[in-house]
Parts: sequence; C-alpha cells; structure tokens
Amino acid sequence: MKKLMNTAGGYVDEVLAGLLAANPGMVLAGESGRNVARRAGVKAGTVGIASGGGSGHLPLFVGYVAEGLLSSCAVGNVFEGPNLASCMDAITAADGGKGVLLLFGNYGGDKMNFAMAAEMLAEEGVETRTVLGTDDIASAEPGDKAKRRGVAGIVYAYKIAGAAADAGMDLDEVARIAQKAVDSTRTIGVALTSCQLPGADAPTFEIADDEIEMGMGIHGERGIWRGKMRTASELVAEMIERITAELPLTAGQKISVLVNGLGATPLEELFLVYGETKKRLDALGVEIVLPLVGNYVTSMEMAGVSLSIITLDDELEPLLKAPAQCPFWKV
Amino acid sequence: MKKLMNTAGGYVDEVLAGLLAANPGMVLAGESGRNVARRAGVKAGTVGIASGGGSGHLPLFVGYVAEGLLSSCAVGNVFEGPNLASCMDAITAADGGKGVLLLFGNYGGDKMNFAMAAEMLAEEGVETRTVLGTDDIASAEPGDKAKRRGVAGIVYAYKIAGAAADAGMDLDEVARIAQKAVDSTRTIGVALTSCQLPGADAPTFEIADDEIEMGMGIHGERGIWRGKMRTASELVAEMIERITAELPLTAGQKISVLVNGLGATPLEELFLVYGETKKRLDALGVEIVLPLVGNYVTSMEMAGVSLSIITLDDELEPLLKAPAQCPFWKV
Amino acid sequence: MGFSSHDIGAAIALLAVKLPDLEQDLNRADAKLGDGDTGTMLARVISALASVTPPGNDVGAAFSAYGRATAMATGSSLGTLIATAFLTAAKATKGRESVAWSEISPLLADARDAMLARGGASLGDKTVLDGLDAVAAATQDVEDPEALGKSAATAARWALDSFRDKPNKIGRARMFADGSKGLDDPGMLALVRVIEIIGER
Amino acid sequence: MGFSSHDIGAAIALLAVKLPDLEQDLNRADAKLGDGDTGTMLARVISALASVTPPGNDVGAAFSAYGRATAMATGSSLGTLIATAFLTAAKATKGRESVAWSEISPLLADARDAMLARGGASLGDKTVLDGLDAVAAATQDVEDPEALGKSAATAARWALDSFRDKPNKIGRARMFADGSKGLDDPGMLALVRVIEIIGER
Ligand SMILES: Nc1ncnc2c1ncn2[C@@H]1O[C@H](COP(=O)(O)OP(=O)(O)O)[C@@H](O)[C@H]1O
Ligand SMILES: Nc1ncnc2c1ncn2[C@@H]1O[C@H](COP(=O)(O)OP(=O)(O)O)[C@@H](O)[C@H]1O
Ligand SMILES: [Mg+2]
Ligand SMILES: [Mg+2]
Ligand SMILES: [Mg+2]
Ligand SMILES: [Mg+2]
Repeated sequence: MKKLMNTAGGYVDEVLAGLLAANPGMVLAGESGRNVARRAGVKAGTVGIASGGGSGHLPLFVGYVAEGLLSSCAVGNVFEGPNLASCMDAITAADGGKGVLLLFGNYGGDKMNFAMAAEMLAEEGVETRTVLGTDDIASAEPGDKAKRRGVAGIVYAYKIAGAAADAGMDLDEVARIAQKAVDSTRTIGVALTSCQLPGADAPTFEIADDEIEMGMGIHGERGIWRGKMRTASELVAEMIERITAELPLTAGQKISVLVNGLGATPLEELFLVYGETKKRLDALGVEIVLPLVGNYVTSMEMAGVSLSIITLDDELEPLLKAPAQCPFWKV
Repeated sequence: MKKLMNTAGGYVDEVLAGLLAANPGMVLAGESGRNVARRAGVKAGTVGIASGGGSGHLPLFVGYVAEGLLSSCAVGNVFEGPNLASCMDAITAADGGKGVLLLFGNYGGDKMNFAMAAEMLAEEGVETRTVLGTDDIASAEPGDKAKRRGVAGIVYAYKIAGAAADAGMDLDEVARIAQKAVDSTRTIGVALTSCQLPGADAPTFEIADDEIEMGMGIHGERGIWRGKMRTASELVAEMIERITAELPLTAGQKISVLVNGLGATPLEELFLVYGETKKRLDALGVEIVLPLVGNYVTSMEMAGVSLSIITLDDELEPLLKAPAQCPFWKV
Repeated sequence: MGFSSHDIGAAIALLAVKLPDLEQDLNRADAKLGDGDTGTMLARVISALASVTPPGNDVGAAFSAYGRATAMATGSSLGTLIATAFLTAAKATKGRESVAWSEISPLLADARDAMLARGGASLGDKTVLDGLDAVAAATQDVEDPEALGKSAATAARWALDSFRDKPNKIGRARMFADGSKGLDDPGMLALVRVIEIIGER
Repeated sequence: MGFSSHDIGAAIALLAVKLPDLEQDLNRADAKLGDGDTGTMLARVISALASVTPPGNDVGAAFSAYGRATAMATGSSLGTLIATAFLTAAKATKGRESVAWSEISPLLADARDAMLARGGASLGDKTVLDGLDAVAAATQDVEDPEALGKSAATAARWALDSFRDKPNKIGRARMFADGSKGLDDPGMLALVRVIEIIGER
C-alpha cells in the first residue's frame, strides 16, 4: 500500500503538525508534544473533557477538540494508546478547576496510561471520572460489555457529554450523561479491505478481492464472520438486525444514526448505505434525528462502513442538538 | 473492487436518494429526477447558479447545493455528463428571474447538454451565462486553456460566485467574478490507485503497487508522468513548482489552498500533505487564507491527492470568506 | 425498397442482444484514452432504446422517440451526439413510413454535420464522426441493403485503421494528443462494431 | 557477581541490532490476534532505549531512565507494561551499582505483579505475563549468568508452547477467545525472542 508520507518515524508528528496548521482553533498544550487542546482553553467554571487514543482514525480522536465537544486529546502512535505524558497533558489542559471527564475507547494501553495519569494528577488535586466507549457489539457478548471495544459510536458520547459540560453541569453529572450516551449506543462495522501501519511491509490482515468481514474492529481486529461480498441491502439488513437485537427500537422512539466510512469508502456508497438504513428504520417507525453520514472514525485506508445507532430521550436529544464547532462536525 | 451497492443500474439514483434523505436542505426539482435544488429556492431578486456533472465525485457536484454556493445541480450517471432534461431542470430551478450562471467543468457531454438546455430555455426568456472550470494544469498547455479539464479548483469558483450571487450582484457581474475565480485557480493531482465504474469488470486503469501518476484527471484520464512512489515532500515540491510556474506567487500575496483527497486517501495523509504544502508556501512568503483539507472533489475509490491554489485580491477574498452552509463545507 | 420503423426496431433489438458482449472491450479502449465508460454508456443507451415502442409507423416519429430516449439515458459526449443524430434524422424523415436505402447516405451526412456543430469537433479530429464521414461517403447511391451494410462496414473499419496512428484532437483524449497515436478512438471502434452487428442480419 | 547498568545497556544495544529482523514476524503474530503492531512498537521502544544514556552507574537510575523512555515511546498495552516493569525494577535497585544474578528472579516476580496490577490481567490469561511468570520461577536461585539465560529461554519457550492451545482472555485477542486457540500470543512470542537474543551474548 502506498502512503503519502515521508518516514514512518515522523508520520504521527507530521500529521499532527499539518492538522494544527490547518486548524487554528487547536493548539499543542503541555510538554509531551502529543496533546491538543482548544486554543480558547477551558471555559471558566465548566468541567473539561479529555480524550485520547492511537493515531490512524482521523477525525477521531484529536479532530474533535472543539467547542461543544472535547477540551483536549492525547495523541498516540498509530493504533497505540497515548503515552503517559500525553495523557497527563490532556488532563491538565482540560482542567479548569471543576474536574475532568476522561472519555476514550476501551483499549488496554489507553486505560493504563489514563489511569496512571489520573492517579498522578489526583495527588495534585485534579478530580477525574472515566467513561469508556464500548459500543462495538461484535467484540463481546451483551453480558460482557466491559470487554467491548469502543468504535465509531464514541462520537455521540463526545457530542452529548461535550454539550453537558459546556452547559455547566458538574463532573458527576457529565460522567453520568456520558455513560448514558455510551449505554444508549451500539455499533457494528463491516470491512471490505485492509489497512497498513506506516513502515509495516504488509497490510494488517489479508482479505480476498471478493471477501468482506462483518464485525471487524477499527484496528483490524477480527470480527464475527468472513464471507463473500453481499449487496448493500443485505449488509444493512444484517447490521440493523444485530443492533436491534440488543437495542430494541419501537415505533416513535427517537434515535440518531451514524453511517461511518472507515477511510477509503466513497461518499457515494455511504449515502447509498444511508438510504438503505433509513428505509429499514422508517419501517420500524422510529424517528431519525440529526443523521450523520461521512468519515467520523476511520482506520486509515480501510474500506468499509460502520453503522451506529443511539436511542435518544428528552435528556440526550437536546444535548445532541446543541451547537458544536468542530472542523469535521458542525451542529 | 468491492462496492457497497445493490445493482449497477440503480447506483446513481440510490446514492441520490440517500443524499437527499440525509440532507433536508436539498430537494429534487423538475421532472428528470436528476436535478437537486435548495429546498428554500432561489432568493428573490438574485442570480441563480446551476451546476452539473457526472456522479462519482461527491461531494462534487450535487453536494454543494446550499446557501452561499449552488442553487441547483444536474446529476449525471457515473463519469457521464448530466442529460438534457436534468440540465433544463437545473437551469429552471436556479432561475429567479435575474438569470442563471451555468458553472461546471470543461467536459464535452456537460457542455453539449447545458448548451442545448440553455438554447431551449432562452426561447422562454431565461437568460444564462456559462463559465467553465478549467483549473487542471496537467491537461493542456497554459496557452490552451480552453482544452483544460475542470477539477477540484471549481469549488473555489462555486464559493466565490455563490457569495456574489447571494450578495445580489447581477448576472454579468456574477459571471465575471466566477470567471475571475477560475482564472485565478490552478490544480494538479497525483493518483495512487485506480477507481472502477459500478458494473465494470475491471478498474478504469491499471497501476502497479509501487507506481503513481502525476496529473491524472478525476475520471482517470491520463496524466503527465507515471513513475515510482515518492515521498510526500517530493510530490508536494513538484506540484507547487508546476502550479507556481504559471501562477507566480510573490511575498505578501494572499492565497487559499485546497489539499483535496481523491476518495480513498486517509485524512492523516491529507494533513501531512498540507503540512508540507504550508512549509513551502510559507517559504514563498504568501499569506494563506481559509485553507481547505479534505475530500472536496473525488473519483470514487481513487487514492491520491490534488493541490489547488487560488490567488486572492480585495474582490475575491471577502467573497471566499462569506458565510456558506453546505453539509460538506461550512464557512 | 427501403427501411421502415419496424426495421429500425429490429436493428436495435439485435444490438441490445449483442452489445453487452462488447461493453468491456469498449470500456478498455476508452480507459486508454478517456474515462473508460464508452461501453457501459452504450450498453445502457441501447437497452433504453430497446424498451422504446415507437408510435405508429412514422419513421421520423421513431427516430424522434429514440433520440429522446438516448438523451434521457445519458449526458456523455458520445451519447449526446447520438441523440443529436437521431433527432436530426427525425426531422428529415418526419411523416414517412418508408425511407429508401439510398437515403441513408445523405441522412448520415446530415447527422454528421449536426454532430459536428453540436460537439465543436472538426473532421480529422479522430472521432466517431470521421468514421461516420467515411461511411456516409462509401454508402452514397448504394441501393441494395446488403451492399450497403458491406460498404458501411468496410468504410468504418478503414477509418478506424487509417486514423489509428493519428492524434486525437478533441474529447478527453485531446489532452495528450501524441500519446493517443497508435490507439483506437473508442467512438470509432464502437461505430465499427455497431455497423458490423447490424450488417450481420 | 552480578550485573551493572553497563550490562543493561549492552543488552539493549544488542536488541536494537537484532530486533528489526523480528519486527514483521511479531506484527504478523499480532495481526492474527490483535492489531498487528507488536513488532513495530517494540522496535520503536528498543531504538528509543538504545539512545538513552543512563546517568552514572546507579542500576536503579538506569532502569528508571529506561522506564521513562519506554513510556515516552509508546502507550500500547505491552509497551506500557514494559515501562511499568522498568519502573518497578528501578525502585528495587535504586542506589546500587551491581545487582546479583540471583536477584533477577525476584525482580521479575515483582515486575510481574506490578504489571498484573496495572493491566488487570490474571495469570493464565495467556499474556506476556504468563511467560514472565514461568521465567521468574525457572530462574529462582540461579547464580550463573549462562545457566540463567538458558533457564529463562527454556521457560519462556515452554510457556509459549503450553499456552498456544489455550484461549486468550485479555487484551485485543480476548474478543474471540476460542479463535485464539492454536495461535501464539504476540507478547509471549516477543518475550521468547528477547530472551533468546540477550542469551546469545
Ligand atoms: N466533441 C466531440 N465530437 C465528436 N465526437 C466526440 C466528441 N467528444 C467525444 N466524441 C466521441 O465520443 C467518444 C467517447 O465517448 P464516451 O466515452 O461515451 O464519452 P465521454 O468522453 O463523455 O466519457 C470518443 O471516442 C469520440 O469518438
Ligand atoms: N492487560 C494486559 N495484561 C498483560 N499483558 C497484556 C495486556 N494487554 C496486552 N498484553 C500483552 O501485550 C501483547 C500485545 O501487545 P501490543 O500489540 O503491543 O499491544 P496493543 O494491543 O496495544 O496493540 C499481548 O500479546 C499480551 O501479551
Ligand atoms: Mg496497538
Ligand atoms: Mg464519461
Ligand atoms: Mg468515456
Ligand atoms: Mg497490538
């Protein structure tokens, strides 16, 4: 696979430099060189939200540092958790004295580094709560949510928690709402092609020209089944069936839906998939609020799509609809 | 190549249905089923802007039907010009009595169909002017601009002409400004991989795993040279050199730059390319206004990047910066 | 002796059966010079034409219906030119139930001129119109349908061969005129195939 | 008889030379179970360690410097655990210029416990820590460095072999526990290779 890059070693820092150069609302904060914060800082008297994660998923994670979304974000190497220093920088940058919600995906390295950083900063009086993205239904049984991976659905938690924080809610309340957003969200993805780490000499996995993998993770972690390519209609039917098996949707229920491209999928196909999705959701009688179609959480050059659904109530809906000003998602 | 689709015959209409379902600001207008207009219609007393083109380039063309940009857009089959009926619908939908600017890429089928439509509607008193996108410097010599293809740079003309129209300027003025925007813009692209028409049994062109093609068109039309992959730094150097050879940039000149993904290129790589681009432009002493990095004009699943530069003066700059509310580009 | 709207319908039905086999060949020819869609576009146009039922026996009305169907099916360069050709022929044959075989040549010449005007090409630019020009010339005053088919096929093939090493001067292939030397123009190639298929009857 | 901070530096220098050869192998093992980056990550960590100059002769200070360098180089699961191990060893060896070979076993056991606490895994989950546990047991009371290397290598290899057909219960591979049977855990595999390389001296 060809990559527009210079050296594998410089990849992440060069990407970050370009991102910052193009987006004046974001700045590096701290000493690690791997934490991005809002230029405007944390609004006085509000809870901060720090996230973080490996590189290779843009706009996730760092792209969502913006008003109404994240306060700061620690940036790891490609598909690796953010290091300790960057997590400390992220928490520090998000701390406006009202505490910091740590909101990131359920992966080992990420958890360890944020936990260490939070422990160290607790000694300095910084209060934190942690909420993990665990929306990938393909990654463990419903009874085993603590094992589930966090994937595209985390952007709903960002948006909703971000609005709660900006509205001045306190740390426990922001954490409760973030957890509620996570608990209301389910995602499943289907991969069509692989991706490759900068510097690696082969793709992360092999997949035949006519094969797809249902349930694959955003780093190429194994999914539920691998088989022949199917029509968009068949794929959407299966994905919605799997999601609604554990997130029952009754007529009148308000939901939002995210049709997310994994990186290399043409926007045409994402809209086609959205059309199929909407047809099936309409048949269930649910009401779709603020549908999202585009590349929100990617795996570099992986082709494929994920479908996320979040159920909304009177508490979550206004928070989802609250304004946000991110270069990749404006509400 | 695997595509998330159902049947080749239904591809364009299903994509369009999904796009419309996700974007309530856009509606079908006319009888052709292939013209999209702003739901709000043409603002009274203003010039309309109609565009059109083949499918497979989203967000171009139809994605830019929005306040501050296009009034309407005729939608052709994949990589084919829009048909006569859709061109007539587009012009009709954009006509608020003050005339319509036809602003589209310099391709044979597109030109013929818009010309026929304009001739037929002229009989009904609809006044039109035509401005063609011709920004691709790889497609003909500088002296032969009438032969040049229109590629990513057309979005600058959309934005600038759209602002002029919304500001109430008359048809001749909007056309003059659109032409000035086109004349001030240059683009060159480099393709890393091919794309494939829905239903075709092979990619549009073959390209080796370690090869790239400089100057390739957005339908896979041949470029300037084909050779081994190079570093992002080398590629950007060549692209800027070729652009500045005919768009001289002196210190203090205000410009905007678009680093455009061709469809399958990760956002990471686009930001990395932007970083390289900015370094080189900073060295020239120019001032970058409103840089754009993302997928603005694509070729389905083609991987690669194009670089567009527009020089700005006191007339164009405020028009570029004027507000616009498109799902894919908010200013 | 001549052709009726029924004959046109039969020729189209035949093309609808045979053209899908050529689709990928024509795409490949266009991929070398343009955007690789000539075959897919033509197959779609022909299948749209095959589902047209011309109103009554008026040859002109049939051509007009085919022209409109073509214009609905595509906005590509070649497709739009084909629509132009149909609509031009429609005017010349309006109200007639039969058209003499010998009229084909002037009809083609008319269509050629209308297409030159619409597309802005010149003869010699290495397009489908150079093929058509050769066919119009070769079929002049030929009254026997079989001989007509043969002359048309020979002329179209001759044009293809004799233009192969010239540069394309218009259409997508214009961009690298010299690079187009040695390659078949997809429009000319399509014309050869279409004439061959119709002639097979 | 024991090792100094100079010995640690020499082992790291050796790894820095040898590990790049293993990078893609380790990636491939991780690609089957996780995200395919174990080798790339380790190679980066080792190359970062190789450019560390430990301050003075304090073994504890050296471990501390290596721990910080590892933590700077990565935030991956395995990398973070390695950093934890270095920092744990740093505490136990602070202020000492030489550490007896026989202390390696308790140092490893300490590191193992710190990593279990940090990562939330249990012994038996089929991770690098099961390998380490076996190595700590096999090296107990061994005082000869050569014998130490041999026992460590044998134990790490034994752990890899005996866990191969068990399911992974933590880390990315947990997701499809049964699917992981028959596959080498990349962390355990890395441990085997690292011990083999160091033992070669
Ligand atoms: N302006 C023109 N005048 C005459 N023939 C043309 C013109 N443009 C294209 N053609 C013909 O059409 C063919 C290409 O057809 P097609 O691939 O369907 O069009 P497109 O370039 O729109 O993809 C060319 O090979 C050429 O013969
Ligand atoms: N929580 C954990 N406790 C112990 N070892 C772990 C844990 N998570 C991962 N590992 C070890 O790390 C290895 C994976 O390392 P690596 O690929 O670098 O991490 P990542 O999963 O972050 O990509 C696994 O094979 C396993 O041996
Ligand atoms: Mg990893
Ligand atoms: Mg075409
Ligand atoms: Mg073509
Ligand atoms: Mg890994």
